[in-house]
Amino acid sequence: MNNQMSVIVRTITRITYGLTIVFGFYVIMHGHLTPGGGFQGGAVVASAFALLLVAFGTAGLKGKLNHHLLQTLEEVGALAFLGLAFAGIGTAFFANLLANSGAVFGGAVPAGPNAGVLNSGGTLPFMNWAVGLKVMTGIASILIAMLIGLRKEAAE
Amino acid sequence: MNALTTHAPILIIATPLLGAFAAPLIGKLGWTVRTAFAGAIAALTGCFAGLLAATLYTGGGAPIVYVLGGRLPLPSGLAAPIRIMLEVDGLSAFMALITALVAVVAVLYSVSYWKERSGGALYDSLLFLLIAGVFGLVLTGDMFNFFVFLEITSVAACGLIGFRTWRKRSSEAAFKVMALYTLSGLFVLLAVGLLYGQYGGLNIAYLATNLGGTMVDRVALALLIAGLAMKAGAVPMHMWAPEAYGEAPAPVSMVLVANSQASLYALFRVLFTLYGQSLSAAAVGWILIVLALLTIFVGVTMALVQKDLKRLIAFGAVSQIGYMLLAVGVGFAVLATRPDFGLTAITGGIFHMINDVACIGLLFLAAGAAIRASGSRDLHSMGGLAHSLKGTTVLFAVGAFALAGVPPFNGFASKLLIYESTFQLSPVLAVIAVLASIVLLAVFVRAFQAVFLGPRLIARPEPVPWPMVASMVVLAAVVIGFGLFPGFFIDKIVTPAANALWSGQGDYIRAVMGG
Amino acid sequence: MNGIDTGFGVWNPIAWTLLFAGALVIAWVFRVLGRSDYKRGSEQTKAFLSGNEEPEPEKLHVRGDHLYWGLVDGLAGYYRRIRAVHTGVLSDYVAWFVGVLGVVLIILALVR
Amino acid sequence: MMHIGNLPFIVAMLLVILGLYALLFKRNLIKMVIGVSLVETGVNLFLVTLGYRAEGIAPIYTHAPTAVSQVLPTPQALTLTSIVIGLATTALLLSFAVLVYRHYGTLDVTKIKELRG
Repeated sequence: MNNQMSVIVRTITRITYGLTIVFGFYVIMHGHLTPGGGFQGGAVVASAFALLLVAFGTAGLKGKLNHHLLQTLEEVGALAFLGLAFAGIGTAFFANLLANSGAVFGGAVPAGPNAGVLNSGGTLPFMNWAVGLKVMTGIASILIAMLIGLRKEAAE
Repeated sequence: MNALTTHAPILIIATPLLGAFAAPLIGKLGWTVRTAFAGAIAALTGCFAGLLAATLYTGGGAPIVYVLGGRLPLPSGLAAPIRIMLEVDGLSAFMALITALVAVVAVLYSVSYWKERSGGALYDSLLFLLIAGVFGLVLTGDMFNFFVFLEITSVAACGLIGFRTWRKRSSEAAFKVMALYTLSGLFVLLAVGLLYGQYGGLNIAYLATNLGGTMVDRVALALLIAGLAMKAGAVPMHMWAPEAYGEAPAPVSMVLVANSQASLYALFRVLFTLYGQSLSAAAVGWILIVLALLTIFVGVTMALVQKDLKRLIAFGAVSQIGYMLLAVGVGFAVLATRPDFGLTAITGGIFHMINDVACIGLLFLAAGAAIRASGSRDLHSMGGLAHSLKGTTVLFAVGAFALAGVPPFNGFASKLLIYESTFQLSPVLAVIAVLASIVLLAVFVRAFQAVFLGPRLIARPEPVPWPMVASMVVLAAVVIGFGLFPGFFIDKIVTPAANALWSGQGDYIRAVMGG
Repeated sequence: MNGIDTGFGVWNPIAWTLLFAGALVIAWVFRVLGRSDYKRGSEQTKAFLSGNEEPEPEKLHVRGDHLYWGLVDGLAGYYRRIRAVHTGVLSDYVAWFVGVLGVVLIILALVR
Repeated sequence: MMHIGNLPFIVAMLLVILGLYALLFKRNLIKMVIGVSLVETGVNLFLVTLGYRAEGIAPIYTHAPTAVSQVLPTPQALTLTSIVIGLATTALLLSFAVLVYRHYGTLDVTKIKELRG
């Protein structure tokens, strides 16, 4: 059974899915400055996977994403988030370890309206990345699992 | 106060969460490593819970507040506490002890419960997620996180109920339970939203200082009562409970009972700490009492006619929830006048929580062992298992007698407190409670006779592996220990918990709000 | 310390357990003093069923669903109704839930 | 005269009631899942409406106009969390619906009642 969609859908997908992924990464990256964050960005990235799945069917993802890789990455994201929360336990669980420390994201946050200082936020950007990783892989594996399940139904 | 003690409240939640996230990765290293890891996580969680309880009980029962990502006191200039907080008082610590007991026993039992050794990592993951959720439910100090943990337990619990996807009935039970859990969770969230809209805060202590018994508060209370009583399994909203307990794997059934009790805990917390006397307590108390009587009565009578062993025990579990609801309902009904028997009733109800989880847990585990050994769960086709499973037989009998309130087991001790105190409010309540206990004894005599006595109907039952026996022995030790020394345990752990409900509202609020 | 004093009654499990144990010991003594001409596995242990042959033990076993049939039969009306309530249909469960919510809501709104 | 600002609350309650209607009277499991989702959407709308303050702006400092008061972001945070949880529950419900269909061969809720009595 050919479960790919029409050439129009496939072409549009080829053009847009990369953009969608980049936009998702942007949303994750700027999570501590603008609306969005790990979950939203991760969901956007996962929607690119959904687009691929819809346009090309499960065959379109063969070799690109496999279930074990997704699951492992999801666990890594979750553990990273928990690890960052544990890292602050010198003060309290979830304490922001890096805030105002001057390291990569440790820049001081200016008070009041500003143009957006990316290297601020302390551990928050890292947490956003951890959550983003977990969400994008988690939703992708849900989509793949369900689509495979439904295809199996249809084939029977 | 050392660092471990300070951080104990969050470590109790974070450790099983770590277990849940790491289990699938660790699982790739093989069965031995996976099992050792699960055991270590469970043992560590148990230690933290014990540490927390010890700190609290030796510290005079003053609530412990843990602020995530910061410290008390509140930043100046804020009217409401906005940080996420855990607040542990006598009752929370007591519930944490129950959950820790259940967690350790469930993990130990699960080691050899599964006959096939693959796929167990996901099971471990969900089990730890459920345990973390239950711990969160009983330790959290703010309403929204309460909802979050409620949903975590829902998702994990339903994942476990439907874990055996190849079984027809598991999927059915999981779908129904999930739909109902989600709905109850959403009603709780609606109530939380109402309270937030009214008072601009989510912290329980902060809300408790502000609640005034307006119509919005009443609507929120109704939503909370219905949602939480549903999740606790009160009749007539109990229909999911026999399905959930009955279709889940045996150790999960036990954790689900603890989960229901956590919902019950939340209901008590909402009533006594959040609302207290800001509304007519007698009416709410009587709502609980009516629900409780229905639960006790319908639970035992339905258990009498079940043909499926686990479903029978599940209806027994439903009826026991009624006893706790009855006792604490009586306590709440007389909160304004504060006669002596109110505190006695609450003490009995809370003492019955740990007794119930030990007895019901023991019964579920023994039934799980019997079902695993015989390959059947139909009372009609089982029989004569006592010939080959001697240990399990004795343990099942202990659990059954204890649950039915036969002296000298622990169920009798707590039920005596409930009978005597509810009798003071209305003799009818005590009479129904006693009668239901007698019927419950009959129910378990029937189950015992059908499964264990008689000639060998099951040709060659499988032997029960030692970790399963050991976990049941732990519960049996609790059952007998609490039965023989009830005074000691009531004094040490139950009284602080009961006092936290009966007269602890002020302390609970002061711990966060100061003053 | 050991027992419970509810204020209305007292329960001391250790004392009662000792009492039970004592009763069991006395019962055991009586059993030991029993008849010495009793032989296991002989005619004496056979059940006497009005002179009929004793059936196979598998047929004698009272199975789970046969126990208490009299009680259940006596309460047939109650059980017919209460089992009909447990329909197993999710919509009904939701209906009960929403119904209880409505009742609680009305009570709380009316009672001051 | 009702204030226009109350409209979102009414819509939220309507959504909840519609969801309950679907749960009570629809027989298809997928439609019941949609019902649960509707209830959830209603509650989320209610929460996010709570966060609205007249003349307030979103609590974001990046390129924010000066001298305007910002709203407290708690309701938004609640809504987001609730949406995340809703995603998990909906996915789980749909997975179980797939499993139920595989075992029972039907999605009619009145036919899926092996566990009763």
